[in-house]
Amino acid sequence: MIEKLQLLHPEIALFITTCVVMILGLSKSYTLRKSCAIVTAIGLVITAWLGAISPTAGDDAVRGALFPGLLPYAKTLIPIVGLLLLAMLSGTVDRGLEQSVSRGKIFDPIRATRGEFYAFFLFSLTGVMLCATADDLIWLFLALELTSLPTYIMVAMSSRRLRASEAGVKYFFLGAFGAAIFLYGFALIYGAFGTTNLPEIRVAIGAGPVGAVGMVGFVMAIVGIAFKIAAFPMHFYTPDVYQGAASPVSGFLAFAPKAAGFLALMMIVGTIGWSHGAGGGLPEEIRTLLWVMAALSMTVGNVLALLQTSVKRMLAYSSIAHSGYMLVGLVVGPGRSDIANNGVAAMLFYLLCYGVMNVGAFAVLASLQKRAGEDGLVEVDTLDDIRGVARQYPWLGWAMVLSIFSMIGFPPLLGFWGKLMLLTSAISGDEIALALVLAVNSAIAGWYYLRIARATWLERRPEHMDAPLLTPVVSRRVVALVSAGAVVAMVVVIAPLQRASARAGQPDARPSLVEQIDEPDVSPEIEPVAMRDSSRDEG
Amino acid sequence: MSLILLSLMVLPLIGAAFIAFNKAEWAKWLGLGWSLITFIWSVIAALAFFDWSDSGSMQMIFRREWIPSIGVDFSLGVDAVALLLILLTTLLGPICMAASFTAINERRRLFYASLLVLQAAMTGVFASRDLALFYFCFEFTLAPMYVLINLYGSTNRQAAATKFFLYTFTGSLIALAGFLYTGWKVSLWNGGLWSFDIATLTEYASRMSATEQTWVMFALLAGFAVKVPLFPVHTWLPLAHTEAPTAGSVILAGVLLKLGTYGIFRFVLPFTPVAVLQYAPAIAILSIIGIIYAGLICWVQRDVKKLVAYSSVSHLGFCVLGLVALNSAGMVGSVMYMVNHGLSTGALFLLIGFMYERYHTRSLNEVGGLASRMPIWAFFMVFFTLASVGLPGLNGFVSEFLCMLGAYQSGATWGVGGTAGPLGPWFAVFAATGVIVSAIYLLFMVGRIVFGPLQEPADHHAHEVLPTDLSVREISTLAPLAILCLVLGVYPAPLLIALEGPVAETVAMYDEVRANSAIAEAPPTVDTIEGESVVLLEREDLP
Amino acid sequence: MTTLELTTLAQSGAEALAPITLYHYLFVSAVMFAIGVIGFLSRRNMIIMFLCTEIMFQAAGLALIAFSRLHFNHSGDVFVIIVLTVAAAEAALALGLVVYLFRRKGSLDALQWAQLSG
Amino acid sequence: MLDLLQNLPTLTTLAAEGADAAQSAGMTSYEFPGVGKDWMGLIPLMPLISCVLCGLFWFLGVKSKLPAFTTVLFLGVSFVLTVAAYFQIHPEGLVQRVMWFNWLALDTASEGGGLYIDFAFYFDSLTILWMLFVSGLATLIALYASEYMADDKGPGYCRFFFAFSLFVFAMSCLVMGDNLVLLFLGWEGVGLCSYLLIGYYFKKPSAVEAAKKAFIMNRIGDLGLLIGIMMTWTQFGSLEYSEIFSQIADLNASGEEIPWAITIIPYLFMIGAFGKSAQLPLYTWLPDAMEGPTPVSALIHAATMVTAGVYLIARMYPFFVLNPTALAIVAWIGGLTALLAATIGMAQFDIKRIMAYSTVSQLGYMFLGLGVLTSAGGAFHVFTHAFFKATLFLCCGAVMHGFAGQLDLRKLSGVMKMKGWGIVGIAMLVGCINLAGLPFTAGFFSKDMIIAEAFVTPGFGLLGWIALLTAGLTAYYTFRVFFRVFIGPVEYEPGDDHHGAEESQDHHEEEAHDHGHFHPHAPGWAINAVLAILAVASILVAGVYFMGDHGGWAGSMVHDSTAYYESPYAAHDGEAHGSPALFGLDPHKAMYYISGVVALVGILFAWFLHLAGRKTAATSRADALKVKLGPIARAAENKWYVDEIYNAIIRVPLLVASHIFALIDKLIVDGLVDGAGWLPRGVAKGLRPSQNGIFQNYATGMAGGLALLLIIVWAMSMTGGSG
Repeated sequence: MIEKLQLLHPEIALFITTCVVMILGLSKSYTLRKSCAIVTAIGLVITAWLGAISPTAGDDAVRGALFPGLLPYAKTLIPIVGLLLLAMLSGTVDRGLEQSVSRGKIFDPIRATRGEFYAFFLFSLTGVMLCATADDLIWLFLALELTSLPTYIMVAMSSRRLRASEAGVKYFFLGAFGAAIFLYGFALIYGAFGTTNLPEIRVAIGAGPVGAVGMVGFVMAIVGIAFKIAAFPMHFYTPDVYQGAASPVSGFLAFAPKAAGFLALMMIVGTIGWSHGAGGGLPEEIRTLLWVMAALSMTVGNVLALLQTSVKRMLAYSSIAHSGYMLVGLVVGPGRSDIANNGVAAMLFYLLCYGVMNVGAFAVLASLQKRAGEDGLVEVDTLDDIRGVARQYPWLGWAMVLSIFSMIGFPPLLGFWGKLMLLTSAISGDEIALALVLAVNSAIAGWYYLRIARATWLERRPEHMDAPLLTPVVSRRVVALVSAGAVVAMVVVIAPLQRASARAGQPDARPSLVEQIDEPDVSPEIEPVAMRDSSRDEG
Repeated sequence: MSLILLSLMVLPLIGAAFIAFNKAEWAKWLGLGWSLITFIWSVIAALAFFDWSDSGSMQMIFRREWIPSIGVDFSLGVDAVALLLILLTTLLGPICMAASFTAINERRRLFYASLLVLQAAMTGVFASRDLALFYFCFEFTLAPMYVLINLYGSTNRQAAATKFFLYTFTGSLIALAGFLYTGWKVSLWNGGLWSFDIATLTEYASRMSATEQTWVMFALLAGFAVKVPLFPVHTWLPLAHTEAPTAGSVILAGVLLKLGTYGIFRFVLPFTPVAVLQYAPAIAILSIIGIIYAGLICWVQRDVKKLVAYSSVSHLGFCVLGLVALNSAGMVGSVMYMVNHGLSTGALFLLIGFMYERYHTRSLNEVGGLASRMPIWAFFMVFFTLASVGLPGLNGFVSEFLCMLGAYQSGATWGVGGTAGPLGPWFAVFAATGVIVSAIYLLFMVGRIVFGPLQEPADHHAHEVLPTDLSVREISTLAPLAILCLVLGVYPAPLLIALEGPVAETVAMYDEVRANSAIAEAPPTVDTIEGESVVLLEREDLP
Repeated sequence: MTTLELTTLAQSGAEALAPITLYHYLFVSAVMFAIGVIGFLSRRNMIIMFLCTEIMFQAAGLALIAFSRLHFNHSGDVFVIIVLTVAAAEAALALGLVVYLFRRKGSLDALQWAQLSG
Repeated sequence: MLDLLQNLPTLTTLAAEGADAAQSAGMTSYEFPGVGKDWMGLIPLMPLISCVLCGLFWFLGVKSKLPAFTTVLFLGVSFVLTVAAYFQIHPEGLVQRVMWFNWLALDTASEGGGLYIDFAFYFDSLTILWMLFVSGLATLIALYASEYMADDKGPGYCRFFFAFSLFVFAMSCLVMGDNLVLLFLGWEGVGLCSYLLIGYYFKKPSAVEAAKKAFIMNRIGDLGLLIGIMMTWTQFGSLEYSEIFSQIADLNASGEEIPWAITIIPYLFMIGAFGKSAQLPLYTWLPDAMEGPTPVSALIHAATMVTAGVYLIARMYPFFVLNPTALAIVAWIGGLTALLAATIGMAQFDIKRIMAYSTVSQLGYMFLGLGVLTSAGGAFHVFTHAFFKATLFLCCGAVMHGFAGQLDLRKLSGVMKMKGWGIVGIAMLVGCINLAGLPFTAGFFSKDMIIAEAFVTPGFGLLGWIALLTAGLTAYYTFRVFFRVFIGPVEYEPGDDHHGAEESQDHHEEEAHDHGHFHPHAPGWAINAVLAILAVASILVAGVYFMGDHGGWAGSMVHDSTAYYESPYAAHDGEAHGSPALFGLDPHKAMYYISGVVALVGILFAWFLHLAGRKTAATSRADALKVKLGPIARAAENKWYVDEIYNAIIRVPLLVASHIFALIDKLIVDGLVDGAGWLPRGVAKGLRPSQNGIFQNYATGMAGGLALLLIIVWAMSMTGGSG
């Protein structure tokens, strides 16, 4: 068992960092306080390194895991995108406090939130990473909650404006509601199969039918987790929360919980397995469920984004749509080993793409602020606010344009290749209709993305508007440029990235029933099997 | 490994970067210079490094692995068709640059850089031997064009740009789905290996069953027919043309529309022969409707740019008609048509742009009889109109005649001169009425705008300086086009022979398909079954 | 379609007792879940709403315990403990949030928070 | 005579009869052309060089008469070469081919053949016949134009001669082209030049309109020709005359049934010919074409281009004789056009228009001739007509030139009596007697051949009478012009513009100032010389009727070419092949007398109505007659309202259709696209309330969504899912 601990090295590293940061944030020394971000970054780098060397397919430690190759990919990807997010998030909180401290006010640890903010951030990332390691429903539940709980607070504390509070309220309550749903689903799954261990459940299911309780459980679990990825029908909160939270936090929300949700879904759906029916694939019900969720998420997200004037709301809706795209990969499943046919790999790869381009777009927004009456300086939000940014701040403008065009799926940018993989996998998985829905949705999305790109790049600032100002946090600008650069540059090294995602998306393909006998300590397993048999007889 | 094609793609990009980081005042000179260099280099390449006697095979090959996991290569190469269209692209480059010297006064760097980037992308489209690369370039052309229309167009430019972008983008996404489906099927027959190599795809794609081919064909047409544009998916074009700046219109008419016909030639025809054979008459009917319908619409347009835009719809109907005739005459004519339309319609847009620069109107109700004011302009206008009308001796005729002859012969097997094919005399007869229609609207246009009593916009006399005739710069943009129109009209024989090579392969392929379908009417060939069984085995064999 | 065989507690040892079957537990659990959902949807006080989510959590907990008993393993029990812990954390969070919100708006009416929309 | 009338043709019987006759007598052997002398290739090159030079002068801004003399020189050389070619070809009846270069090449090896279209020239006696008068007249008319257009010296002058030379080049290609595509090149080329030259005074809206009309109506015909060419290619796998003719000869020799496709081809060519040669129903462009400068009218719209249709049919005669129905249609269209145009011509007042209608009418004769199997007669009439009609036009032009654009015969009188107008008057008279067909003129003989042939060919008797009637009408309207304008009391009123051109502002004022004391300026040496030469030539042409033994020299020229067809009913002098005699005489002899009389009667009428007792220019006895005729006269004056009818039944519906299409395009085709574009937005508007900001509603949505998905899954498992 002890060798399984190495699976958690990255998380442990992150946890240590978290503790350090939490304490540092309370320090009286400004320098130490300020070092929170640096320490976090160092922690993330170490985590990424640890993640990169974590066990992969073939190692004993991951024997029997659903996706034995997933760890290195997920645990490198998450800290790295985390680094970008960190750079974007820095300077979000405590700015007023620090100003007053520098004016001579005595530092009061009670009022300082910096350390907590970074700690929450790291906790959340830890949760995301744990999702990748989880091979048990309990673990999965914990990991998901660990991802979510800190984000509730981050949203509420991200800004002093009322809208941040509102976002926090909505996020928290609806999040709890969603958590209850998937928790109930988990309970039913456990009830149906008598174990919380995912590989065991998978063995129990084999290629046979799931059973009614299990089916309801899976549906509730999937739908509940859909809250994390902001997919239909749990998408409602997304625009309000993204708009209300400060832009960096919105950017964070668009990645971390989504990554956690997708990893969790990967586990859940992977447990069911893509080997049902004549031609392989998910059981028809689950396939339909995911199909509907994917199609509706894309459509609802893209369609509602059309009407928006707030860039953040547009990006929020687009986040719903992107979840829909990624769900396509789950519907298809790993297919054959080939990268081009592997939907899960496509999903994981797209997650990376989305993380990068999404950070780019939000970082640009986070880098700009405007003067607004009583509120003083507030972040930019509407299209009008960012009109003509490219003329004033060419680099930021280009960063926005590149990120947005990448989100459109415009070749040769990163998003195109992500979408290409999703499409190839969907088509080779015989999900032609879904591929077409995806294609048409990409076109619809083009409409509002173009509005953003056009506003930043080609249009002039309206006469009556003041020019937007830069926020004093340099790192946000840097991260905008880095993301935009990555959107271009990663295309060059796309082959290894895709290979990595393919390895990660490759499920453990042991013939389940044979291995089942080898599996130790599964004595109570006979019963659920029998139970399922009898229920089948009854039905 | 030949770096020539790569250099033709990269040169404009370097130029664009150069422009972006230099003074705005220099932008136009840099743009012109750079595109001239590219043009000259492309001519040298075409003359010195292309073996015209072997025009049917891919030459100047360049290949690098890009994304080996899904079989995407950075693979370039041209045959005569592609090379010809690349030459057209590089030719129109400097012409567009020079034509914009006085028209563009704002954000010049972006303008000229966009033109160069666009040129690189278009070159890439024609030079790609890899489907993914092709698609990437194909899509990428949208961005610079979007910028050109959106920033430098006239009043309604934003709507036009958005419509242009989204319409063609939607179409090409569906085409992408079709491509990927083909790719997937081919991967099944290719030992499970994905490949986007066009040659490989061409080799295997026609093994798809008839139903599959039909769907794939429609998907591909969704992308290419919009681009052509074929009736009834043409409505973005008049809007985009009307709003685009002159250079944009020239490129749009000159090259971008050809991406559609080139796509049909390169992909639809070889990938889905069975479906094409079945649906060619339907496509031809759409082309013919387009020819006549758009032609008649031209007649009642009062915006001269819109008129020419609709005429493009009408003209490209011939081009598609020639393609689906599926014989040498039709296809060679069609390829010639691509080039010729680019020359003559491009020139017409230039001329209209020059007029617009002087009068700030394009309405036939407001200007007229400009021959009295600008005789040189009038000369060119009449000249290119005649080229457009298809006057023998000028370029338009050769291609139009061959397209119609191709359609006529196609299937007219009762005579010595007939060939096998899906069309027949009636198609040519109806298409030929387009010849009358084109005479009606183009002469109507010339009669209004060039001839007749001089009429200038009412407010124009307020200006002290009356509009002058074309400057040397403007003439030098038109003269090369005029000369080419004449040369291609009088002595197209070498080109026709060169185009025969690439076309012959497709023709031969169709002969084979016809022969096969004559033998057995069972579309799922043995290969299909074998291929799929192989896959199933592999699925089970997974570790 | 019935799905679970009636595996009663009586069968598992206590024959004399009234037959409280798994279904009873599950039924209670489901009813609790439903009450939680309905309460969440219908009540406007945010504290009550939070309690409703807690009821939903506990409904799941009840189901887990019942199943745990059914399957003769402790995974469900462990799960319940974990759930309780998380619920406690969530409650703490909720409390803090509710106080914070009350300070900002002076009300706990859920309808007060509807500025962001569209 | 009655038996002729009773012989009313029904096309079917004729076709049936003709078919046997035709096939038995059709061309059964054909010799491939030999290689011609290189210098013969210079014939078309000369006008091309001249064209390029004029274009160069244009760009250089030459403001002298240089372009005119360049043109005259080169065209003259071309003419001389043509004469030389005549002596090369004609005496031995050779057929030769001269190659320039390969124009279109398509090696369709996989399809069993190649499309090779050469820029090559085909010389046989028919080509030479045409080229002789084309290049000859072109040279003369260019000389004439050098003076006529002198007021436009500068860009306009260069442009004129540019188009003029280009025309001659195109006409050479049309006539001498070795294949149908080259013919088509020439065909469209002459159409273009016609367009450019009609629209020469481009500031005049009517000129622009006329030019456009000419081009478009021609295009309608061209469509037929084009389809005919494609049909020919499909049928024969070649477009070269030699190949086609040899295949037809083989076909005839083999005696096999003629493929249906071959019998279609004549109809298609016919449409082209009708368009180019202004026959019913496509004739209305030609009178309007008189908006162009007069030399243009003379050369293009009287002597040469409009005979291209005749040439086409003559060239393709082997096709036509295979399809008697087609020939009958040609004959009837020709005859009816002749009559219709003559009736309109009688009622016009613009002398140039009268000449234009007479051209249409005479062209009708030529078609009639071809239709009644006398290609020789048709060709001969083309030849004679070219000379006398050019003369007539040039005289009209001289008048127009001298009287500031005045063409109304009511405003001019006694021109011949004015100083310096003698040669014009005499030339006019020569032209008129030719046109009227007074005995022993060229026009008399050529027209005679046709009418006689119409009478003797079974089924065409009625056409013969129509032709005869038309001959009378022709004599009347011809001499109406002569009597009103050239003789009678001296009176004139200048026209209100100069050559019909709108000159620059100051020029206008000058002219207006001049109006008070206008002096007509008599033609100068060039015009006079040209008119004199032409008048003499017109008379001398009559002589060629007596040369050779196949219906005159022209007949012998035709005889040596593929256009020749031995009509089974042909009425050669003295030896009627069993055809009905006219009044007991050989038909030709009879016709000499009849048509001579008819012509004289016509002239007499003209004299009575328009000269005798006329005191002023404006009035004559005809006025009274006109009143009596009432609506008929008015309708004739208004060209039988044909233009209006065409406008109403073709142009207007097409225009309406275009507007409707434009509307459909905007509303429906584009509307659907926009609708598709707005659909997502509509959906969004419907969905938007779900995002109303109240998070309990969101929770409801989530719960509802969950329920929905559960229901879906449940429904699926009920309907046979795996769970």
